[in-house]
Amino acid sequence: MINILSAILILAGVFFYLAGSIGLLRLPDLYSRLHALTKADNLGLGLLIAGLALHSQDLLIMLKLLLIWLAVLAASATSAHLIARQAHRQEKVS
Amino acid sequence: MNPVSLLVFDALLLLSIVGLAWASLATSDIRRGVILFMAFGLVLAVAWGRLLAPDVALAEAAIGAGLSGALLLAAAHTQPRPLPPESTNTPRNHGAVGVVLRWAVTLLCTALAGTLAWALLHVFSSTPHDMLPGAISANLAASGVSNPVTAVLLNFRAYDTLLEMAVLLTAVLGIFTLGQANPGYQPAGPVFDGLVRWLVPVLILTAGYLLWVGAHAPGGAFQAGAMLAAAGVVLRLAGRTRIGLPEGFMLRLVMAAGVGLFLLVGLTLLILGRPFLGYPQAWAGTLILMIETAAMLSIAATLVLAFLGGRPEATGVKAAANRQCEEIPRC
Amino acid sequence: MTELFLLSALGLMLSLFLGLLRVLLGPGIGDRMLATQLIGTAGVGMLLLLSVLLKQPALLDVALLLALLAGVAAAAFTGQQQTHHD
Amino acid sequence: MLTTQVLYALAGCVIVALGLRGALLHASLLQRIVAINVMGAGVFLLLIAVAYRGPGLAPDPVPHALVLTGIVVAVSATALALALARRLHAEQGDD
Repeated sequence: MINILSAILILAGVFFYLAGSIGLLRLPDLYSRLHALTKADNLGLGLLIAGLALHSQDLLIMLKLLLIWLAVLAASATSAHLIARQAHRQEKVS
Repeated sequence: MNPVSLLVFDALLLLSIVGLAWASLATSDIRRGVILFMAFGLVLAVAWGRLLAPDVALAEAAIGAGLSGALLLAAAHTQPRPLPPESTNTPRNHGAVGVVLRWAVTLLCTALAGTLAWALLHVFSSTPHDMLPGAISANLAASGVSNPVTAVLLNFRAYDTLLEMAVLLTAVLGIFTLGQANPGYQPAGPVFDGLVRWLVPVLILTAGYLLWVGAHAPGGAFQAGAMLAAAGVVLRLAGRTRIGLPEGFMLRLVMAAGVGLFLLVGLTLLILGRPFLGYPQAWAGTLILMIETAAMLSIAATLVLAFLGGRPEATGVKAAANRQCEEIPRC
Repeated sequence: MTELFLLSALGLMLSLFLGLLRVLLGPGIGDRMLATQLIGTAGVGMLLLLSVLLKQPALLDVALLLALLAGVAAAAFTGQQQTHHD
Repeated sequence: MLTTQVLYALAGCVIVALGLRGALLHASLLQRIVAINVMGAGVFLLLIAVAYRGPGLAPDPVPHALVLTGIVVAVSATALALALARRLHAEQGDD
């Protein structure tokens, strides 16, 4: 039962990864790509981590996985902001 | 485990690695090249994990994908805009001679790759001898640590690591002689400041964790030092004037701590009638931890100074330059 | 379960390749940096899957470092050096 | 012979050659520094591939230690090279 749930979570995670990267490739400009990437990417990794945590059934590993997810969430939100601001600034210059 | 699909994974991973290596060198825009090089480091970290080399993967994740990238990006920023390829002032890019040279170099490099590959295949097809790994696992219990890579680095081949610390010290002294540090960065905006506020403590904690865990699992002084350095680099990028580096005599002490303690331990053991760096078994674990702590601090200081790119200015001058800064708390 | 992990790792590899295309195509430097972030996150996911597949718990630490250093790289990318240095 | 080992080692050879070619042919100093780093990564890949001894077997720790040392030395050498390049640029800019 737990295995099935964890499998579903992992597959859903991979799906969001793929959706995010297709968005990154297909969307027309930086800002919409940013949107596609940050949303789908974090959700993808989040679901993957949830599935792996369920699979591991080890509290220490779960905590580490949670820490990794939080780190990626915070870092990617900040870097998305920084990259967008940089692009905006450069547009104003040129 | 299904070996076929793992092989597909390997093939795709290597395709992306070779593709990124090629792409990072094929462009004439240096910033693009550096970003591709950073992506190359990221994928390489996965490859080290795949080849069961987690110690190397940790170092690559911290240095190859992080610090080297930051170092090169900072250098690329200060670089003037790239000149179009035809206007570069090296004559060998021009004319028939240039084309011939280009092809000759390409041919020679291909020949080198072929020779290397031939030699490797020769090695692989001969029966592997397990003498060295066998000797290591037989003596691991006596080394004072249970992570074989740490045992090699700090016990069995401690000479190498001692000399490496000397190389790092030499490199940083070389950087010092070349002039003053790069100009500092503009103070961070509120979002980046938020990142700094949690990232720096987490990086320092991770450094402590890696140093401690290195005795019995992947990790150790190098990775820990790189994490500490990353904390310093983040503070520098956020425009802080105090980035955790000590000043004056203390800075020199920290820079030399790795080599110094290593030599001190080695010479003390010599005086006590043991071989140079031949730790007594009962003390090995403690001595290794002490040396690793000193090495971590030296490595961190070296890497932060490497990012500064020169002698750090004295804070007296700095304080005058940043007078207006003092009115803002936590600036 | 092993098959599933392998399949997922291959899925992430596909995602990495799509990111790679964006890194190569650009056009802006920001687009490339963004795609590098995606490659990093895909790398984190692959390391997590590999840690289970190859029974290497230490790869979780590698994934953590990769995640933490992603922030440093983005900061280095956007950091503005002070110009008045004379 | 392990297919995995051979694959990774061959990729290492290709990367060494690519890096060397870049280091010899690029006009910009900064790009030569990147090229030398790429070449170094190729050597690391070779060494780690040699150390690999199959799934489930512990790899040889000596090349791992060598590569670990190599990564740290490479970054400090890169920093020194960048400082040299910056100084060179400053001196030439004065003309």
